[in-house]
Amino acid sequence: MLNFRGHSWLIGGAQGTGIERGASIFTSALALWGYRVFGKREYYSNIMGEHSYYYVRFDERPVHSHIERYHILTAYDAETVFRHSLEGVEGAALLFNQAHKSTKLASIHTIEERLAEDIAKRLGKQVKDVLLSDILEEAESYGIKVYPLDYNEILSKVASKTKETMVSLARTNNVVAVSASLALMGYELDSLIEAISYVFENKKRVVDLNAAVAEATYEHVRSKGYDTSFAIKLRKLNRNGKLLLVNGNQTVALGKLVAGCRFQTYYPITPASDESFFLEDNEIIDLQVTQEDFPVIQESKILDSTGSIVVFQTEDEIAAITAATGAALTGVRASTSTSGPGLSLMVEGLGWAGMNEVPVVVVHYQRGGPSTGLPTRTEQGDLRFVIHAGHGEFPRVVLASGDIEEAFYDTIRAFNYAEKYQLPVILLLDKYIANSLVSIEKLDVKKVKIERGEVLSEEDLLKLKSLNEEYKRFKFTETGVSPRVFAGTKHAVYWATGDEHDEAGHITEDPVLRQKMMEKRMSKLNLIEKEVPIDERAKYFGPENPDLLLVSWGSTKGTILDLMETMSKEGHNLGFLQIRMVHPFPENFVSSIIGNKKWVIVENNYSAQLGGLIREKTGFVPTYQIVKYNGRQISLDELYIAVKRVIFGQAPKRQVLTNGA
Amino acid sequence: MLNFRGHSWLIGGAQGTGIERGASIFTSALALWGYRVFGKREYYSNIMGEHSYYYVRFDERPVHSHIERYHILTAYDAETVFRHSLEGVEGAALLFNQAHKSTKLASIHTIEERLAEDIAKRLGKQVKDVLLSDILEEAESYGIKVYPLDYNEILSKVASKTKETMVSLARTNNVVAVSASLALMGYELDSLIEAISYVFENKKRVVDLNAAVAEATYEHVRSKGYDTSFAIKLRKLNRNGKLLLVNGNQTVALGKLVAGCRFQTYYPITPASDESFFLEDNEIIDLQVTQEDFPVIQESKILDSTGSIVVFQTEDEIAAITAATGAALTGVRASTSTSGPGLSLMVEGLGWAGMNEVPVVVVHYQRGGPSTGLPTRTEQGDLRFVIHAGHGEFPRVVLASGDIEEAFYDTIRAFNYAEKYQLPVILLLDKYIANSLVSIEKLDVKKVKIERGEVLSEEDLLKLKSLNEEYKRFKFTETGVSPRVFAGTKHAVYWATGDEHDEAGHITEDPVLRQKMMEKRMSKLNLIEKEVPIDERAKYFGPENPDLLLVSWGSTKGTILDLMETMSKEGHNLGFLQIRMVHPFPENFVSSIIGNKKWVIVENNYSAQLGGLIREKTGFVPTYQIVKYNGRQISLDELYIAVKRVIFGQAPKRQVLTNGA
Amino acid sequence: MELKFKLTDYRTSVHNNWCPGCGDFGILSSIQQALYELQMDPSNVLIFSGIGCSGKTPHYINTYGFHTLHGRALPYAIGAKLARPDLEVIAVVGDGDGLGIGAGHFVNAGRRNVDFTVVIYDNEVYGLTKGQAAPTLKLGVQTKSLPKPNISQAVNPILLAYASGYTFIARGYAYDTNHLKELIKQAIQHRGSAVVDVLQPCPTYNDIHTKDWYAGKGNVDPKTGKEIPRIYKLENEGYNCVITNDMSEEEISKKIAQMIIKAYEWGDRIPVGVFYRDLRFDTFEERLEKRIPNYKAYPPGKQAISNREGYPIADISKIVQSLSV
Amino acid sequence: MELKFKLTDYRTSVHNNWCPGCGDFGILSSIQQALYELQMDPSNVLIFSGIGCSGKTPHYINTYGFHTLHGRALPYAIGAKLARPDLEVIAVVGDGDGLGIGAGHFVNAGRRNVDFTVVIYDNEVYGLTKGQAAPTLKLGVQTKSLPKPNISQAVNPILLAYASGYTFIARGYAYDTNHLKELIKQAIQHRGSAVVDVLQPCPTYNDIHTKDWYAGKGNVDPKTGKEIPRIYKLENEGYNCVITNDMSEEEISKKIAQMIIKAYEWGDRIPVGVFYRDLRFDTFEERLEKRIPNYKAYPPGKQAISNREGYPIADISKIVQSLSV
Ligand SMILES: Cc1ncc(C[n+]2csc(CCOP(=O)(O)OP(=O)(O)O)c2C)c(N)n1
Ligand SMILES: Cc1ncc(C[n+]2csc(CCOP(=O)(O)OP(=O)(O)O)c2C)c(N)n1
Ligand code: SF4
Ligand code: SF4
Ligand SMILES: [Mg+2]
Ligand SMILES: [Mg+2]
Repeated sequence: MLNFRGHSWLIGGAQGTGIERGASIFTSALALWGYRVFGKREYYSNIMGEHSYYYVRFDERPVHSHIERYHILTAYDAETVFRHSLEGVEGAALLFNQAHKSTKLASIHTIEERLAEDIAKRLGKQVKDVLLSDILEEAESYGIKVYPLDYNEILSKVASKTKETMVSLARTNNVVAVSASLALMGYELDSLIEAISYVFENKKRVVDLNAAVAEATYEHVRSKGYDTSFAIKLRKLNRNGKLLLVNGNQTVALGKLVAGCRFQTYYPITPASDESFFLEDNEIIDLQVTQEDFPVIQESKILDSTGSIVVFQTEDEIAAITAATGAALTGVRASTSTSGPGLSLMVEGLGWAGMNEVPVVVVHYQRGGPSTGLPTRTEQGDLRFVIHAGHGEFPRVVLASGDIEEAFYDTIRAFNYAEKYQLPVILLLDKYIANSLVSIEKLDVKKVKIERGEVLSEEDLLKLKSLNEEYKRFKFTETGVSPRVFAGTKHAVYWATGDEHDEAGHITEDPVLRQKMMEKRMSKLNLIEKEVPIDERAKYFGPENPDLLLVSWGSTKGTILDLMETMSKEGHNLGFLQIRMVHPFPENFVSSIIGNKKWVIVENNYSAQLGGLIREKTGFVPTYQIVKYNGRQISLDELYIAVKRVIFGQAPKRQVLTNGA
Repeated sequence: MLNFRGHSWLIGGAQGTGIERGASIFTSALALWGYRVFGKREYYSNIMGEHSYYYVRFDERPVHSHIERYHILTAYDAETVFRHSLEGVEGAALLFNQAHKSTKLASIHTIEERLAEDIAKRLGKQVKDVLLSDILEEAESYGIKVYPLDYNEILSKVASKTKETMVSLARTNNVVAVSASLALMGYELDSLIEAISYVFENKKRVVDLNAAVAEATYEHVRSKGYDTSFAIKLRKLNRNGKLLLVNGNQTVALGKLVAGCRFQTYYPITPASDESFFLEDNEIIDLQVTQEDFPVIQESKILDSTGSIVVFQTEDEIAAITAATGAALTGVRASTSTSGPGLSLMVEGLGWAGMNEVPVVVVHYQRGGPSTGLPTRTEQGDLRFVIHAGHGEFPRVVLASGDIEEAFYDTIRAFNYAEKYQLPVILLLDKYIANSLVSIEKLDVKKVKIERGEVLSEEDLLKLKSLNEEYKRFKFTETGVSPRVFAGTKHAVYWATGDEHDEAGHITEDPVLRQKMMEKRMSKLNLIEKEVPIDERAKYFGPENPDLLLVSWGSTKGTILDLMETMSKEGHNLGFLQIRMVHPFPENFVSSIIGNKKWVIVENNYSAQLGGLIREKTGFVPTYQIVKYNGRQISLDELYIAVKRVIFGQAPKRQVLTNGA
Repeated sequence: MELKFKLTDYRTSVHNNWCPGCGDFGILSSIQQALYELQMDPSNVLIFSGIGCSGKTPHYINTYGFHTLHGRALPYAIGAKLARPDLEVIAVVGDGDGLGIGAGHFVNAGRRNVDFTVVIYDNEVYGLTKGQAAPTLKLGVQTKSLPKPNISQAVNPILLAYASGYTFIARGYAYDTNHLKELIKQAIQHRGSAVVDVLQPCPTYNDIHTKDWYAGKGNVDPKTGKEIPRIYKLENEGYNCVITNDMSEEEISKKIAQMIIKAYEWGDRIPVGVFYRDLRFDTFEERLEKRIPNYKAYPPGKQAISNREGYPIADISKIVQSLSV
Repeated sequence: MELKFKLTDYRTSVHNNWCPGCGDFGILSSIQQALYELQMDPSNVLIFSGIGCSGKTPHYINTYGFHTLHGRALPYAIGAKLARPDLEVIAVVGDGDGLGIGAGHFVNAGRRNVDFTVVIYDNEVYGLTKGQAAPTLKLGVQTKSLPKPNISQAVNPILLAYASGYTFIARGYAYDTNHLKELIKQAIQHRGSAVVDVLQPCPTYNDIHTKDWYAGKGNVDPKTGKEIPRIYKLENEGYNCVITNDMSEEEISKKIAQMIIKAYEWGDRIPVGVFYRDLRFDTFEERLEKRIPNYKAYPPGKQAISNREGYPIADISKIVQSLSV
């Protein structure tokens, strides 16, 4: 099979027919037995009918990336078989609905012409002549084992047992597919039913129905003897405690709750808005406080109360960032989340926040661009854009999390940076992080403390007043940071304006003040370089003298780490430099790591944007580029091949990866 | 006096009291005598009352920049005297209204506190104690000659002659100021009256009144004997033909008319909108055509007709760029012009044009940022922003004109690039170019031909149809450029979408097509590098082996060229590398010029953005930086000092220039 | 009579991926039918859309089709129309698209009276992003896709169009394609800016205002015991609201008051048809023509700009002269 | 009674650079006077503005003042209000700012009924950019700053506010500060979104609707030969348009029809006063409170987020639990 740890499971079907639910049952079942999973979701910008699929890689130890070649493909529609059959490794299992055997390729309108032609070509046929059985044959010739299932028979049995109609049972095709694949691998039915209960939140009627389907499927698989014929078998692992199954939208939302974000604006957009929906679902927040924590607080209500987050759907993204900024002015930790076109609309608002030193956090999920682009596909195309977005020059922090777990901690840090340095912070993620699913052991809510920076209280202001001093929001200070006052605090007022301003916040065009204010604002970038620990800005993984250094940012991290493990078993020692704070750029550290190493830049975009940034900041030019821009994430298997080519001196300077369906 | 050719004249007064008109009379008068002029305008973001001033540098030979130290300052209000008196060179003349002698500094509310304090400090006094006479004394101690004028007496005479009231005559203070300064330099009254007629478009009543004011002023100056006491004297020069007096807003507008731009959208914003107003004033366009030019054209009306440009005021900048793009789809050359925040709002629209390969031209006048910033002041702060504006990656061209004249030709080229390469083009200018005034000999309307790129006509489409071929808007071709069809052309239809699309323009999420389309679009950047002559992309001025190489872009060009001339007389041979197309970047040429030279980057921004870009693209790091970001353009005199420090090894690596009032 | 264009000439072969039963199908075919009955040359028609399920429409119609940005269909369309006033320009917008993010353009377009047509796909939800509340969803309503009842009031498209200055305002129903087609034809033929708000059931996310509901579900006639369809036609009840130049202020006021009452009507009786037609205003293009006499005869999109040798033909010498001293 | 705050407590020492005679001065002092009479603690008041001459207002008022972006004052203001519902939030906008570039926010804010006040500086021109036509300038009018007569129709702020859902709609006149102050006070005290459209002469660019014109210039009473002021007060003519929950549909319709006639009135007689007050709707904050019971008592802007040692106090364990297998 493949050189990587673990196995790859793949399910596919039409949008709206339960692919995600199916994957959810599968991952839950595996987690229940203690397996670590990584799931990757692919779907069209469409509500119903287009092809959607889901990879799950699983292993006994943690996995951080997906593999495209499958070990088990379970398909309840014909399209999935046409699209994915030939991606299997030798010895893989392909489970399908035998009723589709004679389905014609040409009858499936959701398959792109280009793809249909390529499939036909691969089979040496014309599109009009291709049947599903043809592709099965081809798959078998690759050493893939084909398992026909009689969906009709399975569901008929359920129908007779439950009095459900066949039409309504069609909704459980996904459960048949999942159950069959689990049965094949020797997973226990009882555990599966437990997983089903979990996924359907113990709603008895639904759970019972789906359990019945699972049971019937198990019977069917057993009756055919499939369950004894497949090499890969699951076993119950010993594990302390449960596994948390989360995607990036969720870890960011959880990070916001923990960080104390209490105001979130959004305008619906894929793949950002699920974060906001999750927050809205959890708008009432449990608190853990003691009397000692708040000895003097007036709102002692806090002690027996809950907190809350207001999640506000705006009319557009301009309103989203400006409303979040308006809220932030009052001192609340405020944020907005968006993607692609949304950020393009936020540019002017970002500048106002920068000019007025307002801490506002923008979580930006990159997707395939430009323009509407590929709304549901992934890319890392916005690095330069977010660093330079906005006319004129103002400080900002741009963080790029490497994975779903890191996104949780980075979210909390984002608010800390925003408030300590009083500037907009952009947390740069992507669709891969947003929509992938990973099993993690725990989120450590005490790992990152809350740091709110300098804020003057009512009491501080009273003191000032008694000294006859006026509060100045933009006071010139040593550090460039001026103590904040939350708008609405007693004993003060202040002003803010997008125009250049004096210390009080009033408009000025005075060239001397202007220059000082520019320097005050921009100097905060130096302060960040001085104060933020380097491992929050960049991180090196690997031996001191690697055979080859990979440099990247964002969501490629998991894939690269998984690759390093595999390659080291083969005797190749890779190093990996992950840039976490892309702006301000950690140039000294990066220079010291790159030194005179041979290095490869790895990015999910066309122009190798980080490569350019590194050259701008350090002068180093990547020895090799590995890039991809077809809207699909670099997979572990294709990166393995590309890096091997580099190591063996067979790679061109630029390799463009092309995998993905 | 100073080392530079020519002299510097300065007029100041409150906004709304005729500063611009005054400067216009002055420059016209000088041009009438054959002098070459360069005028620079400074004003507040205010309608009435704040301080406004205008430098005019003039000489017998062309001048391309302003000098801050004045030879003649003519002030009809007290504020101007307080603000500018001490900027004079030795031997300079200061003309003022003697009634202001005992005006108190503290009484002038439009002077910023910071400035008032600095003035007082310079005079060794408290703000409350400073009188105008104090500053005059100080000026005299610098060797500046002070000329009191009795405005009241002058205007009283005019009043009695013309029956105008003194109140209404207050509007002619500017003419007194201008006339006095001209009288001082021995300029003839008759010529002045001719200039006045020109400026007031021969409107008899106004001309007569202003002529009377000029005459009375001349008498007054003569009566005081001032006209014999000042060293600088003007003379009538021999010149063939007239001089064209234009600002950058006008040359761009003229460029658009010549380029064939027939649709302009705008949303009012300083300093861009004057360009649109000028276009609207000239919305009906004379044509020069012959029967031979259009032998077959159906609209033969053209032969005896006029053309026109629709200038469309939109509700915002989002509508401005999208309406221009909508128009461009129909084949018309379409454009919009904006500044600062306007461009920030256009980002999403820019991406759609990039994705759909629509030729649309955006003229962007940079002003002091970030945010609302300094709406009426200059800066070069948006270089990186315009190169990277928009999520995702798409090709664009960014041009930066070096001066008012160059902007004319670049405007025409911008449309050619846009149509040949089917992409958005951004012409990057700034407030200095928009609002400065220069005398030029002529605009050569035949210098740049019109190149519309590949367009299919009705006939072409008929032919296609007869071959049973479908027209495909985004057809894959060798060059990456697909022949266009203007929407509305008979015998075709096509589609466009911001989503990734196939050749016909329909949505696709196919990874293979996606990759090909990305490559098709991005490859146009290579085509541009291949096809566009290098001198349209970067230009080197100076000897092969200069003592020092200055590298810059945009509006610093004139200043640097003027500096080279001055310095070469002093025996220092400077070289100047001007980057004209900042994207795609002319890296080979730039590398070849920089080579191993000692070089200075000169920019009107904080981060030396071009410096970073050069390092990113070529690896070269500037030996020195000269930057400025107080909202005022780098002046010839301060650049002279800064560059001398570099030459004499006395400069720090980064010099921040601070001049300007 | 032989017709030059067949109905199929307005269709494309693009795979349509709207949900089964979506009201969008009815709107699509009404537009195609209208173009067909008006025998419009597909090459003379430009259809602009924004982003949303509705935004996909142009891909299914065989005319020039532009699927633009979320909320921006109107300015794109207006730009094209002003460059080529001789072409037929239609903008189709979602309710979130046109009245939420696009509301600023919607209001400001109304003031201009450019001769084009706007069709609103009014399904009360954001379809393509999975069912959030659109600006037309009423306060407190909770469709199946919403976790909580809608927290905002609804905007009334008829009223907003009226306040914005549109000179033709109608409402249609997606499943009555015959009637809707007629409205779209009238809108296209109207000189000036026309809006057709289309009640569009979204079976996937809007389980409140469904096809059945519009058809009368739960609206039982106490006498007959039968369900009465909620939708009725204004024209069948003698309603007419055409405003002309020769009408008195008073007459106009009365008509408008009546129109507003109709605009509010909802629930058991929902009017469709033409709510408002104002014939007092010139189009934007006509106003442009007053400035540029040959604007329509020789519009921007048709002008020649260079001669045989490729040189510009604009003659700026008079302007240059006026700037020369 | 001793008042805690003096009128001067609402003034700043910032140099005011509006043109002499600008109507903005009247609006400024009406706002200050209103705050004074309501004895609002300056630290409890947040004033947001957009960009334009009007945008400079906050700098002249001694409260928290935010001079935001062109067209965006409303979302900034709403964000702040929702974070701190206990504060008084006012947004002042130019007519270009609020109804041109900001129209989308204006319309969508109306739907929410957030408890805040919007004041429109209605001078019919873009002041700060030198006199272009604002959306409130009427068709064909040519102010001295325009090269040609205005090519677009005007939007009627009263009508647009009504169509958008504002629950308090008034019009004031900049030079009648006493009356305007009262309107602003009522707007502030209204529970829900309130709009006050203020007729604001711009002596620099608008030479049509000048102070003199409003005062009656050219509007000669044929009987007396005297000029009759154009502006009159609605309340003086018994007009009242308060809508309450207990009114019948019919009653409401009548009231609204009447309101719309008043909204159109212009020329020789121009009404100012309260056009519309709708008491039927909860505020957005009240609706939020239904979801988050302690929202008003413990709003976002007042919540503690960390404990003594700086650790987060949010307890996500239940959520984590629900996601764990
Ligand atoms: C600027 C921007 N923001 C958000 C989106 C995401 N988005 C796509 S469709 C849509 C809403 C569509 O709703 P509606 O306009 O009602 O159209 P429908 O799908 O209901 O036809 C949104 C918010 C986008 N494409 N662009
Ligand atoms: C995004 C953006 N576009 C354009 C401008 C330029 N601008 C400044 S003020 C203004 C118009 C102001 O008019 P109005 O809103 O009517 O306010 P007024 O000055 O009349 O009070 C414009 C267009 C800007 N600041 N920001
Ligand atoms: S989601 Fe609704 S509007 Fe969109 S295609 Fe499906 S049914 Fe139609
Ligand atoms: S331009 Fe008009 S609105 Fe602006 S300050 Fe002057 S008078 Fe007032
Ligand atoms: Mg919708
Ligand atoms: Mg205005």
